[in-house]
Amino acid sequence: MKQVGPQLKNFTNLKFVKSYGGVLAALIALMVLFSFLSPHFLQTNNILTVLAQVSIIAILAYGMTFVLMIGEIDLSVGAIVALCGIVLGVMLSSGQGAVVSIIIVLLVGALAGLFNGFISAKFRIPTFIVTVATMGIFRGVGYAITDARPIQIEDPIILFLGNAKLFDVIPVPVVIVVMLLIVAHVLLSKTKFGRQAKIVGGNKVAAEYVGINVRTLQMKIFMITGIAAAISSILLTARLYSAQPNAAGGYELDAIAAAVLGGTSLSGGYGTVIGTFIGALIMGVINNGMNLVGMPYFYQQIVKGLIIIVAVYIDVRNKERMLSK
Amino acid sequence: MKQVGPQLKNFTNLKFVKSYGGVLAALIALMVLFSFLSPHFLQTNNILTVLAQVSIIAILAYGMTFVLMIGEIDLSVGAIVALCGIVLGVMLSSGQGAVVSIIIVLLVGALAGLFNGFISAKFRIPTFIVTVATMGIFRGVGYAITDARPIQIEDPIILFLGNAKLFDVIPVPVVIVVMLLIVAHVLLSKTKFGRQAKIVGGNKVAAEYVGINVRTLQMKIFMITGIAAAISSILLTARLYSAQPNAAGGYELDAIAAAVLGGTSLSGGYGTVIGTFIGALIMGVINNGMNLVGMPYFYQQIVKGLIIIVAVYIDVRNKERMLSK
Amino acid sequence: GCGGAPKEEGKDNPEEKTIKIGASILTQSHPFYVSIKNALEEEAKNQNVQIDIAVADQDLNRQISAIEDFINKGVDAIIITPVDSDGVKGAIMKAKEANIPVVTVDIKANGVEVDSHIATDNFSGGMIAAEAMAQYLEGKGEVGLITYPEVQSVRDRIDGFKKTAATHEGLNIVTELPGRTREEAKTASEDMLTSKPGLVGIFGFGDDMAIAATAAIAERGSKAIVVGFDGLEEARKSVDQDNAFKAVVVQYPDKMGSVGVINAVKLAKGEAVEKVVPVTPGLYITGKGFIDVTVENDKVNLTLE
Amino acid sequence: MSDVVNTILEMKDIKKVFPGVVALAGVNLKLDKGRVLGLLGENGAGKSTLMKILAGSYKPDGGDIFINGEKTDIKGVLDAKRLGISIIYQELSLCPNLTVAENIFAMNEPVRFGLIDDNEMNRKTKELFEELEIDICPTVMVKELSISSQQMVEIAKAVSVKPQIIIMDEPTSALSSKETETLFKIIRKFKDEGTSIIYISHRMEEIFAITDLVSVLRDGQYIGTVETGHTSVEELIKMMVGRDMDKVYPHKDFKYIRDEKLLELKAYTKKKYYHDINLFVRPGEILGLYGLMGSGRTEIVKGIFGILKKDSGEMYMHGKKVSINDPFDAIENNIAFVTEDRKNEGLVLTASVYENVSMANISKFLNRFRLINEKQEVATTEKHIKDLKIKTPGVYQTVNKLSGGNQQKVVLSKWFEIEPELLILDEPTRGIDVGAKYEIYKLMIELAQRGVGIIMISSELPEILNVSDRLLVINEQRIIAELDPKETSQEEIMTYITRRGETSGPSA
Ligand SMILES: Nc1ncnc2c1ncn2[C@@H]1O[C@H](COP(=O)(O)OP(=O)(O)OP(=O)(O)O)[C@@H](O)[C@H]1O
Ligand SMILES: Nc1ncnc2c1ncn2[C@@H]1O[C@H](COP(=O)(O)OP(=O)(O)OP(=O)(O)O)[C@@H](O)[C@H]1O
Ligand SMILES: [Mg+2]
Ligand SMILES: [Mg+2]
Repeated sequence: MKQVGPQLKNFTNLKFVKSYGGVLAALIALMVLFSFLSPHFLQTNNILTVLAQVSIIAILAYGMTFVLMIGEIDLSVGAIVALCGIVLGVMLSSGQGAVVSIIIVLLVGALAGLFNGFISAKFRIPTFIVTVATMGIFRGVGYAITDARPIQIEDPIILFLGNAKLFDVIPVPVVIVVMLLIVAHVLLSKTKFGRQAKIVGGNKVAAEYVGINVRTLQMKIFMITGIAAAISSILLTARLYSAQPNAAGGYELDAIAAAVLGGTSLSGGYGTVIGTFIGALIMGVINNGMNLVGMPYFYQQIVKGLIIIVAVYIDVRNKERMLSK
Repeated sequence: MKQVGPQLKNFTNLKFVKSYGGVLAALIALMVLFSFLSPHFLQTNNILTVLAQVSIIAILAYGMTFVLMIGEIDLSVGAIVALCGIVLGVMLSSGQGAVVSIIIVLLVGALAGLFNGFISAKFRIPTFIVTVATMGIFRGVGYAITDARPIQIEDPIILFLGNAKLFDVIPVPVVIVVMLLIVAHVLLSKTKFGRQAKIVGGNKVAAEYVGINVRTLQMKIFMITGIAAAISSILLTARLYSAQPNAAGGYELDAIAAAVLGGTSLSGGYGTVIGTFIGALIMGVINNGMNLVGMPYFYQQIVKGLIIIVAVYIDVRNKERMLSK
Repeated sequence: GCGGAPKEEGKDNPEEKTIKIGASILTQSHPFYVSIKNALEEEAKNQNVQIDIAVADQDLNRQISAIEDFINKGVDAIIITPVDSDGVKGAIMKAKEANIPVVTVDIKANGVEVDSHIATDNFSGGMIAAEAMAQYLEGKGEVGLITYPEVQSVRDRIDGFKKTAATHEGLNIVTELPGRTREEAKTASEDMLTSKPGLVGIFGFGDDMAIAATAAIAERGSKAIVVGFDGLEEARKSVDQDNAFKAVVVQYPDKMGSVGVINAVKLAKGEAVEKVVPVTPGLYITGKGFIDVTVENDKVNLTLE
Repeated sequence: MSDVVNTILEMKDIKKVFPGVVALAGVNLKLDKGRVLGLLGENGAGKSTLMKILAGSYKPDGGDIFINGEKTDIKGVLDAKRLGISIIYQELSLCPNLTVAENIFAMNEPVRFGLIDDNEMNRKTKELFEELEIDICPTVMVKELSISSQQMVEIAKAVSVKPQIIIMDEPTSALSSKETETLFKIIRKFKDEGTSIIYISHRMEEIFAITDLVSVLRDGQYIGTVETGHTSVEELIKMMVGRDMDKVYPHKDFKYIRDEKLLELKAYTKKKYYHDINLFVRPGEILGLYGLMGSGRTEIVKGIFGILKKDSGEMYMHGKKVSINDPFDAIENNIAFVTEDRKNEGLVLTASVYENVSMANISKFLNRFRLINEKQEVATTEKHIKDLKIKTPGVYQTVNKLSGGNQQKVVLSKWFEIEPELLILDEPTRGIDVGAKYEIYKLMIELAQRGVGIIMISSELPEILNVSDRLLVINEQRIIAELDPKETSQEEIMTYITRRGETSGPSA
């Protein structure tokens, strides 16, 4: 925990506002708006619920931030979540303990990510295509394993991870998502590995010329995304009390949207995990707020789309203003 | 028709093989494979069916090729198809004639595209995000219009466009898809407009330096994609004898995959409509072939993913070989 | 502890406030669920209660989030058409913790007891479809299925169909292709007719699929017949016409929706309701409309003539 | 009166402010018809900014522009084009995905029946190239050309529209002497036809060879204009830097070349790139590589660095055989490589100055928890900024906002930072002003004195003759001669290259 010190002080200084000002402004604006529209919104309980709801997408989005950082994309993360969930279900129902099962699931996630990374790096196929393809493959494998049937989960440890509350207040997923936030933030912005990712995202040739093995790095990055998806799948499976082969459909787009809302560039070279977390919160607040207000679904879709556009615009404009100072 | 002459001769010379060799090889390999696996595959009737089935994705993919050419992306085309279909249904059932309805639908498609192009160009928001957002918006609007109910179509002209056969053999959608192929190909590779798109995709700074108004061009390109989606929606609506608000879900990814299979670069600057058409055929042949063989659904997903990877790999390797000669 | 806070609030003055119901429905993109949704809204108006409808878009996680949001908002009762029987358990438990009554409609919840379940039996419905198909085909011939295996209710229908089909020796299921939308179903039907020229029947798991199959058959000039499921207006009209679509298993989304609201309101007022309200599917056939059908001891009793 | 007629362009009191930087603080410029005006100034003085304003790609924050005595408002690049202003930007701006001809005729394509006439376009390009004596195939893709060829395409593109004013922003920084000659021929030809030219360069001999007048900028200020015939290098340098600089090349007072081989290549070969390369570098030695465009100098050093991996041959460091398969191996062996193409191979344009400086050596900046010590990074970067006089508002500035010469200095800092044993420099002073060049030479000599071996590629003969201790001449991907820079002359080197060209021509 000690090494976290240096950047925690960022929270109090101007750099923090500078880096996250736009997206934070958007988040706060939304929260103010919804607290006017619904008396239930600002209750502690509801805020914690939003955090717990957001945890699954947020963890996926942390992983996505790494891939986007190197200028690549991973559309298969939703499918990896589903596949990992199924593996967890199969392991548990075949009598394995929770710890062993979790290790295996993390391994499966890492392998799925490695597969993406390897195929794209080795055969020089755009990651968009590789992961569109593996999206089908991983989902197909997940369906095939259980013949598309869900598997019920009764393991207390797994259920604890997804549903319990610490001190009867703080949902365990919230604790996990915050811990992972710190780990991922340090990894991306404070380690050699993270810096290399940024360099690769900025200029692949220059990265190679300073001795970075771009292909190996890409494989590692996709493994991180896979592991993030695996962790996500454990929380989701617990939350659903079952492993669902059709779970997490379209979550890849939500994860990407969260990262981009948080200021991560789709073309690589820019991005922060903290921004991504705030982005995920924005998405969660939108969903929760509109549900509380009782907005009809069609309009929810429309409003959500509009809010995403406005939020990204605030961030883009804010960055430009900051630069021009 | 006269101006089509010059590039038609490409069909017979080496340049054609050079440009499309990899993807053509993949298509032929697949066709040989399936003709061994199913006696029904190579029947004229089935080939025409595949072409008709493919027409909807192919037309979308033509439009997508233009967007990808300038280094942007449009994830909202599926939603535009659904929205346009609904508009068509509403127009027809409110007693408008087919011609008026078609014009209005094309206009709606163009406007939807313009909205994408305008928002992204004007506010400098990545098109990935804008179109993820408008995907929700357009679908939401479509649902809201009919309250999620399909609208039956009985107009003979519309049904003719989607279902009739010329000389009792060639499906009308096939004729349309081939005609649009020629138009789109000429537009992209033979006109100043297409050249500007290529310049923008190759180097945005250089494009500005030679006096191209990148923003205006981007808006026009998104309008083209929107119009392609509108045309696609007419054929789809006719094919389904009804306007379906949930139609064309996920078609954006199929369209992108078709374009990339056909050699279009996701980062802009490279791409041909003919390649895209071949890419769409590959996708259609995979779907049809596996259906004919009666492969179970889960395995279809897996196999489709693998085939996409292999096909793109063949194309990538082929291009490298061509360059090193 | 803290979890109890909203329940007090929700229960404050039930007599004074208008009752608030939260409903989470599986999807909005199938006409069947649109009908349920409309019935919910209509009945809520009749009962003079407020209803919020959240659409899960077939995403269980989204459904659970919506239920959590209903709990936080302090609704008086929750109606769910579950995305998945097993997976919805956690959310229902949360509602129960908050003392909010839960009604399930169309699909049941496993592993947790709800206050009322308005049941359609998809499995029996599948059996009825198979029996109708068998009788039209005189018990023999090659049949194809259009499926959507990711969805529980569809799996149940297909399983029921297969079970009854197996009792007719001459009836063979020779192909099963996915068709999740009308478009996919049409492609699937075309490809079925190409690869199995001897096909005499297609079962579509929903109205869209049956209508798509009917169109494909007409275009091909095939002799095959179609049996469908859901039986909303468009499908019944098509059955009435002279085409391949011969019979459709009919569910009653209107009835299910309105009973759901009625029971939810009663529960919110603290009144007793039936734990299970069975809604048996009907059968609608060409030339006759609705006919009598019963399912007893795994046997379907119906006569077409 | 005649003065008014002859003055084709006048810029008055032009101002331009960027975030944190006043790029131009009221600059004047006057250009006469049919003359070549040199524009001089240190890196970051504002030359390119002024030219971009003239070309319509920047909007000025103040000032007026007069063309043929008429006040003109240049709102965009199209306005500038219409006024007959044509520009070769400092940074290459071609489309890699288009052919040479397509680039030259971008937005200007010949059309038949509303469609682009490719044959006509290729034919016209061929004609243009014949007229300009450029030897490049019009139908080849630009991404397949070397930088120097791309630069020639840029030049051809700029002159193809027959403009009345041509701006050339460091056109020769990527050219070798032979192509520079071609360029000068082109300039003279257009000048004779009455075209006016603004010529920016940091190479003094070029300024004296081609310009009629020279205007000087310093820190965004206009310093003055002098006639080339009536000035001297010393005077121009004084105008540029604001103080006297007695010499351009530092003295190599005490040479310290150890008599051992730091690096030795034996029969290094890669098919199609370099053949039978035998060379060595001693600690403390500066080895110059000279050759014409396309001679393969870059390929040889890319071979050493593991980018264009050899097919056969051996490499020794300190007499020990080493195998270098990629840049990582090279860096492990303490080799650094400043590439010639800073934009594509050297910089992460979207990253900050300090991230660029530390990127080759990030391991040095880790604290005991293996986390990056940003403070140390910043401090180190600030030292480099001081040493090389990098003009930037701060270490956090993104590199794409720096002037070309300052970007080059960032690349140099990056590699100086790893404290290599062997430093390879491919055109290291490209785009760098005289003052900074001096600093760089001094740094090179300091490194050499500490025992570092240096390989330097340069297309500037005076530079290579003054700085290197030993000189290898490269032609057609082979070493053809080894010379002592003290003993040889420009003429001797050129005869080697051309003689070789004549004799080997038919046999190759
Ligand atoms: N887009 C920009 N944003 C911010 N600052 C800029 C931008 N472009 C140039 N500058 C700054 O303006 C100043 C002038 O830059 P300019 O490119 O005109 O210099 P130059 O004289 O051409 O130098 P060089 O000889 O290195 O090419 C520099 O300090 C540079 O950092
Ligand atoms: N990426 C590439 N693809 C194909 N050919 C290339 C590539 N890079 C360089 N070449 C070719 O290799 C040859 C030598 O390249 P290059 O011009 O870089 O050598 P050089 O001696 O360093 O010259 P200079 O640095 O003056 O340009 C040229 O003919 C060039 O066209
Ligand atoms: Mg400059
Ligand atoms: Mg070179």
